[in-house]
Amino acid sequence: MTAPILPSILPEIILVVAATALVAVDLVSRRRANNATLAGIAVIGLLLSALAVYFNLNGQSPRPVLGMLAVDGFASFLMITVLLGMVLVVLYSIEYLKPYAEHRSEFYAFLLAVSLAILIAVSANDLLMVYLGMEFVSITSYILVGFLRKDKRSNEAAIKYFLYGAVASAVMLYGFSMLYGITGSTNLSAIADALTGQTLAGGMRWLSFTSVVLMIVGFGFKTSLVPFHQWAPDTYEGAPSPITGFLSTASKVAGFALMVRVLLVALPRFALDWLTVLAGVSMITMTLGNLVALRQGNIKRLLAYSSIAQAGYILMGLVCIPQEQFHLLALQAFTFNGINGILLYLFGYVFTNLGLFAVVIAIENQTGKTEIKEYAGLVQRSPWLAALLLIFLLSLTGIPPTLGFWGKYFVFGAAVQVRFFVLLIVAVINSAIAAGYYLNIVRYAFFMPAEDESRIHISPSLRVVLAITTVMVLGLGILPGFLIDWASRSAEFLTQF
Amino acid sequence: MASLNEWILSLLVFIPLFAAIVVLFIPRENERLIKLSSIAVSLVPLALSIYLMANYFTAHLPNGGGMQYEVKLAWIPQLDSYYHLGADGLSVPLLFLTALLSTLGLYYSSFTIKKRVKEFFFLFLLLEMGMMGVFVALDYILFYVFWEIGLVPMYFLIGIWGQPKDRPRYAAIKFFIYTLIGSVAMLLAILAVYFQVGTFDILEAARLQPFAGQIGIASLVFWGFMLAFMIKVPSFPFHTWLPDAHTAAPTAGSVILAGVLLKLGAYGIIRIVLPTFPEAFSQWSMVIVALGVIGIVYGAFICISQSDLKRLIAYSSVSHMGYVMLGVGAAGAGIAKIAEPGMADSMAMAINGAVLQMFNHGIITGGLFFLVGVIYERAHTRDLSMFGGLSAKIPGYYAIMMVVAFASLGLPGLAGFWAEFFTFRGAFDIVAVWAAIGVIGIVATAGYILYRIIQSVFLGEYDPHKIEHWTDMRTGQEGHEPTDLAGFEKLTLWPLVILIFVLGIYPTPLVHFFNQAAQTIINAL
Amino acid sequence: MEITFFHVIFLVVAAFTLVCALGVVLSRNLFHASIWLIGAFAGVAILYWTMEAEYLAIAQIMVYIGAIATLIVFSIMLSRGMMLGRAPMNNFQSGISAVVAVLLFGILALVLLQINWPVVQQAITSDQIAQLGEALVSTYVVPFQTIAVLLSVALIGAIMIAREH
Amino acid sequence: MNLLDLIRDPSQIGPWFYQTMLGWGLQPWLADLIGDIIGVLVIVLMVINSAIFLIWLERKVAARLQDRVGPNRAGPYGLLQTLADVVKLLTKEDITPDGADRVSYNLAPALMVMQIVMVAAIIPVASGVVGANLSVGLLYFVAMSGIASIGALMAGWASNNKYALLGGFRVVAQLMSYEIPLAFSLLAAVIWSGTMATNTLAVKQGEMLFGFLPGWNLFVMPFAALIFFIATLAEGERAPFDLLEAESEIVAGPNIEYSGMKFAWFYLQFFINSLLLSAIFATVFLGGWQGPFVDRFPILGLLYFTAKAMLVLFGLMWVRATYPRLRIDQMMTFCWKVLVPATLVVVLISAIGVKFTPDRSLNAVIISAANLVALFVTLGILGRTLRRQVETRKADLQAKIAARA
Amino acid sequence: MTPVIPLSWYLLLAAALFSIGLYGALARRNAIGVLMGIELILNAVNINLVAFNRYIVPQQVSGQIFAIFVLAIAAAEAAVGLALIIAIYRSRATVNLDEIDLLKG
Repeated sequence: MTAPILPSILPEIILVVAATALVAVDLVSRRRANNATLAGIAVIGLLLSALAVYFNLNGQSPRPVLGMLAVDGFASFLMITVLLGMVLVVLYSIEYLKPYAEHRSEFYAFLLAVSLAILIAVSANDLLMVYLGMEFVSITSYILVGFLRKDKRSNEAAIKYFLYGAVASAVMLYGFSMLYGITGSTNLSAIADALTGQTLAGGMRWLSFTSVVLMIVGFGFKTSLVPFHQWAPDTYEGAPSPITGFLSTASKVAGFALMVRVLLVALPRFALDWLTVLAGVSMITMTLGNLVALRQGNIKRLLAYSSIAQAGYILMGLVCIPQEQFHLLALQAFTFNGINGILLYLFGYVFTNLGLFAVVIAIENQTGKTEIKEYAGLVQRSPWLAALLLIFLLSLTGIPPTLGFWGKYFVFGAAVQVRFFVLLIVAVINSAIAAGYYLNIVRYAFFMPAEDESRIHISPSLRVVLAITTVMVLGLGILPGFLIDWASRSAEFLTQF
Repeated sequence: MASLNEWILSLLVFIPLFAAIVVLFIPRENERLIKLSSIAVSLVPLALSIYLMANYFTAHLPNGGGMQYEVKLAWIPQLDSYYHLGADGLSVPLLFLTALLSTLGLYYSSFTIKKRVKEFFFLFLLLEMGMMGVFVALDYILFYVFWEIGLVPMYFLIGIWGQPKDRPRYAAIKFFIYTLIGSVAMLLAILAVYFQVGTFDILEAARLQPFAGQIGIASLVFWGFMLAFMIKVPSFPFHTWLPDAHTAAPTAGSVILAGVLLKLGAYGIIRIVLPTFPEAFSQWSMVIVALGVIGIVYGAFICISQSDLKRLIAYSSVSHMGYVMLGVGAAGAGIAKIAEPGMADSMAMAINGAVLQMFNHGIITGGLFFLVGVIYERAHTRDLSMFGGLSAKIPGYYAIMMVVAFASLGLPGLAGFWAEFFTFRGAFDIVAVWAAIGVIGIVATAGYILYRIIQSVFLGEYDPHKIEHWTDMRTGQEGHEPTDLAGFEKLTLWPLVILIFVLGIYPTPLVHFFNQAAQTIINAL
Repeated sequence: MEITFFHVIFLVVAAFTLVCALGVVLSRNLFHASIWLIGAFAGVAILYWTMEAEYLAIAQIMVYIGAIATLIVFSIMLSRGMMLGRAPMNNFQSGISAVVAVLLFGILALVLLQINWPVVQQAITSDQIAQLGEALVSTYVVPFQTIAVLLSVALIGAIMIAREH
Repeated sequence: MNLLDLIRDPSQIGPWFYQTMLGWGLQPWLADLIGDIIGVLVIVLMVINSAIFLIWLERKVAARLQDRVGPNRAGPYGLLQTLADVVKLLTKEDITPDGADRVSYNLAPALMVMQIVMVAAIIPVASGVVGANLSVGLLYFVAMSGIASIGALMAGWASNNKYALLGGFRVVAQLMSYEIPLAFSLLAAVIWSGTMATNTLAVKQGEMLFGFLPGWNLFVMPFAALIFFIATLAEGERAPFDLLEAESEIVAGPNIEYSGMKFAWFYLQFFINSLLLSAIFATVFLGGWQGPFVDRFPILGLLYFTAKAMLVLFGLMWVRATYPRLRIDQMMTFCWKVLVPATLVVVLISAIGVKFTPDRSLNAVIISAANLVALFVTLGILGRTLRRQVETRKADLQAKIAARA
Repeated sequence: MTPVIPLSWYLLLAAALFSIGLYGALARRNAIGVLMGIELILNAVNINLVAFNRYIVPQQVSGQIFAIFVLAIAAAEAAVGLALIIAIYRSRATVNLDEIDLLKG
């Protein structure tokens, strides 16, 4: 129990130090600090943190930190995913921030803060930390979304996000408080233990159901599940594009991590409740997200709906955990246990979407617009960009050999394994619908003539992002062995403390 | 040559990829180099596939055929998935077909494709890689990956180089989504098989007979695979993407689409579904037979009413692929009665017919689409009512068209005959009534070939006012009279014509290939 | 159950709190709503007191009334113009929301009343403030540090966003 | 228990009265209730009536400091002047301005007075003589001062007057800002004493350091005391921080529109606030009711306490009469850039100092020394910065003059 | 002192506060109005937490700690939220949510 605390939270400490350093550098330097310098500090901080995450578990067993945080494989996998993803977000921001002279250092510092928040969220092992992590992510996100305070759209995006988020988290919290009352504890494992020990009769049973539903509201908001998704399109459209990239990836990772851990570690007793609810939510989410995405004209909005739909697929992994593995809560590696599907899916989704947003930002930097119309003739304006766009879109569609395929493969696998046929049929139909609107972008980019034939300039930092994401999406798509290995072993470690 | 034999399949798959990458790095302005290099490199797989045919024929067929040239390397060991390639009598000829049609397509396109040349050749080579891969993959995951790789280039070939009036974007997306639904269903089926037998090895899975005795779940999985393959074939009622896609695609695209891509589906049925789910196949075989026969008859009758030459040929593909379905379905229907004397032979016959039909249809329809391209490049229209009396104007074209069209009709002595003969010969023994109905299709085929193609295009009076401008493909000039085949067109068509004759007169070697494979499959049932 | 003096106090405070809460959501004037809100906060603070959570009661006054309510009132004043319009305060879905809220309360009440809670009848003897303080720097040190960072972030962010140009 | 005993130790009055009531046959809860009500009444009356005296005192002191006579007509030394003022205010017309928000307009003064009375509840005037020796006493005090800003804000808003509104804004800005150094300097003392309860704080300061030095927090942490004193000036809305009612700028702050009795309430709040702040200062830093012989005669504590509080109050008045008003930006800058960092240092010193050695006396010396060092460092930095600012300003002006010439 | 008031009274009160707050959060047009509703919900949560702490696990302080954190987070959230509201008011002179409609859903 008395594991050394400081080494275990070293990744978090590094981020705090880096964020402080960012602000300090800006304060100390006589002129405003160089944009690239700031970004450099941020990137170094993130990478060091990722390194610390790696060494945290390297050769050591999973362990709790005072019962509050869980240093385990599940958390580490998502932490590294998020930290690498955030490196890309920082790289995006370099170019994007050029017109905004002030508050640059704060912007990077907030990116680090939100990474810190996600690290905490993905490893939260206590209802208090769950709430804290989620709110930390949310509050920092509100600020980042509203960062362009002179921009009406950014304001509006932030306020909508804020109001939805605040209501959802408050409702979720009410659920938490009920759970605390039922079990007398806030520690996830202690909750699970208390629940197994009790015979929940009558009202108690109903109250737990209510609290589970209320909690799903909160998680559903964070992961933009239908019907808690309304904020997503507006917020995605209005937010600064790097932040939209962040919201649709890292932020979502946090939401899913929280949901998986709380439901799986604390509430296996109520599995029947939440499995049923979430299965329905999953189907509605993917269908509605995809159908509405078909009608979008703005790429950021489209990606918002696409990310809603993707959340539906990811949820499949949680819904389709094989019963026999579930009851023992010993997820076996190298099987389709749903959780490794979620991990792989999230990993693939994060890097694919970040790559896609790099393309979106490159075009936005050039044209100032995010309408799909602007993509007409992209292949003439920048063949490489068009090709990458295609790769990322195919990855989102789930076409091999891309990274996106493996995630889908594993969640579908989990669903096949538990023979959840209704869900599978809905998922298959949705894959086709999704292909429809992803290909619509491809149609513009490749088939339509360009109105403006000027070549698209891609800044060096964006080139780096594109290179990294492409290597990940294609490289790990063709040779996913290492990743699958890692994810499966990580899923195995989602254990109780 | 031992080491070559070991790696030949990998080479077949990856040389096109290599060529594609080479093309990617040639500046787009240098069109000549792009064309030359891609054609030149694509000759290598062609040569290799010929060598493969010869080698297999001489070395392996006499020794019982079976899977040869196997390679099994760890790919994703965590998933029990291997880089497992292999070829048998079923796939070797199809590899040759792929290589041949790809090379011809590339060659033909190097003269006719004018815009976005680099992308075209890149995508075409990528497509070739995907098709080759499907024919040699012996691992489900690998199979699926190659299956999907073929999807994307075809989508672009249709969408970018299609004629605007044919709604290529619509056709492309329709093609993509149809195929995608099928392939996702297949993915789920693959996973289901994996959970049952714990391996992704296609042969191993077939040996272990997943879901034996569980007809309910087996049927589901069976239909998962069948959905994918039937969409690709395309079998009635999943055929609606095909006419659109064919009409819109550029000539070489249509050739590959009809010549090879459709065969992927049929190949999948024979390679995977039939051996792995004999029980379910037997259960549902009558549905497949029925769909095949409906496809034959329906396709043929639709053809008669078409006014667009290319669309007509597209529908003829639906009809012809119906024979394949009929043959396979008949074989499936025979499973239940396999113990009856002569039944195994009939089944083998039906499968032989189906596979022969695949191969021959590849050559014949490939030729037909080339021919449509030839006339379209000249007249810029495919409307049958605009033609007439061309036999006198362009006799060379007429002659070749006659050969290919009659082969399509199934005229004895030409390639198409044997396939139909074997199919019906096998099917009559097993599903006599349906086979009899299928014969109506043959009659209708004769109708549209003779009446719609030969008569309305070539016979009758030539009216110079119908089409004002004819392009001379030799010089690229506009003229008022149609001109006969240019050199490159001849070069493209003659190999096919020769093959049609050769296979029509002496199909025995090819039948050897297929028969061995069919026997192996049936013996394993 | 015998009704004692404490029950009466509780009922009075609870009624006060609920009336204030209703005032918050029903008042047609935003400024009045904020005053109602302060009342509700104060009522809740007294309720904490009745549960012997003195520290929390004070923290409630300090944070909710002293900080949050002040901030809210402050923002209402800064955006004074918005209150001059006579437009309705509620949106189109207020009817449905009311039904939802009433139903929700009904369900919760029904469920809660059925439950026989495993209540531990025990007087609080230890020094709760000391206990709280120790807990914050031992078991809860990680969340404590986290919220320190969170508050700084929120502070900087709020200033950055709300600053005049 | 005889009367003399009760006078000697006034903290026994409460329990004695309670026992007496029980003797009359009252229910315990009823006795509790009656005792509480009487206690509340006593505090309220004492507090409110003390204002009458305070106002006179303030005017008198200010006058003396400015070399004037001050009130001298009504009664001896003008002692009855305030009473006359009260009568005047009571009889004045109670005006509610047009367009005012009636609810808030009437609620605001009540809130102000309520806040002040509630703070009074935690002041221990003699050993054990305290309205409520809350375990969270000082926190309670800080929390209550938050309510004052709400009252002022309400008044400012409800008056429908732009000066009032501006005054309201200023109140919030100032009070909230200065609440931080106020609370943190108290925190330093709390850390040292290990309690937040006011009476217990006073008790703790009764210990003698090294056996002879009174352990008042003023000696242990002079810098914290200084910061608290400055913050008190701001919280009490006194010069040099009386921007809330700066006549020359916003006429009279949030209460500009008030007249009659409602105005009197604001007036009341202002003076009592100063008294209570002084009392808190006396309690936290000056040992409260501690003094010689309090253990034998607790009643002496009342005397000591009053004396100490009055001393502090006199200090407040002195500052008010002496220093000119700051500009609002200067005031805010001073708070955020000087006081807040300084209090953080002070809190840190206390937190570290407490842990040093097992000997409390030694720790006290260490903390004290550190406090003084921090004080001088702060003053040094402040002085240098100010000097530099003055010089730049001077140079600017000279340059301007030169340019004009 | 042992508690005399039944736990369910507190819980019912909290439930009522929660419902009222939810109604406010859903029904208000005005962003600040929504925020007030949210604060009511959070208060309901805190009542729950403190009550459970007092009645179910009186020897611990976990519920109170949780409530303190909720309090602190509520403050941070309100600060950021109001900053956003002020920013949007500056640019549009309204905080009515149905008038904030540049981004169409």
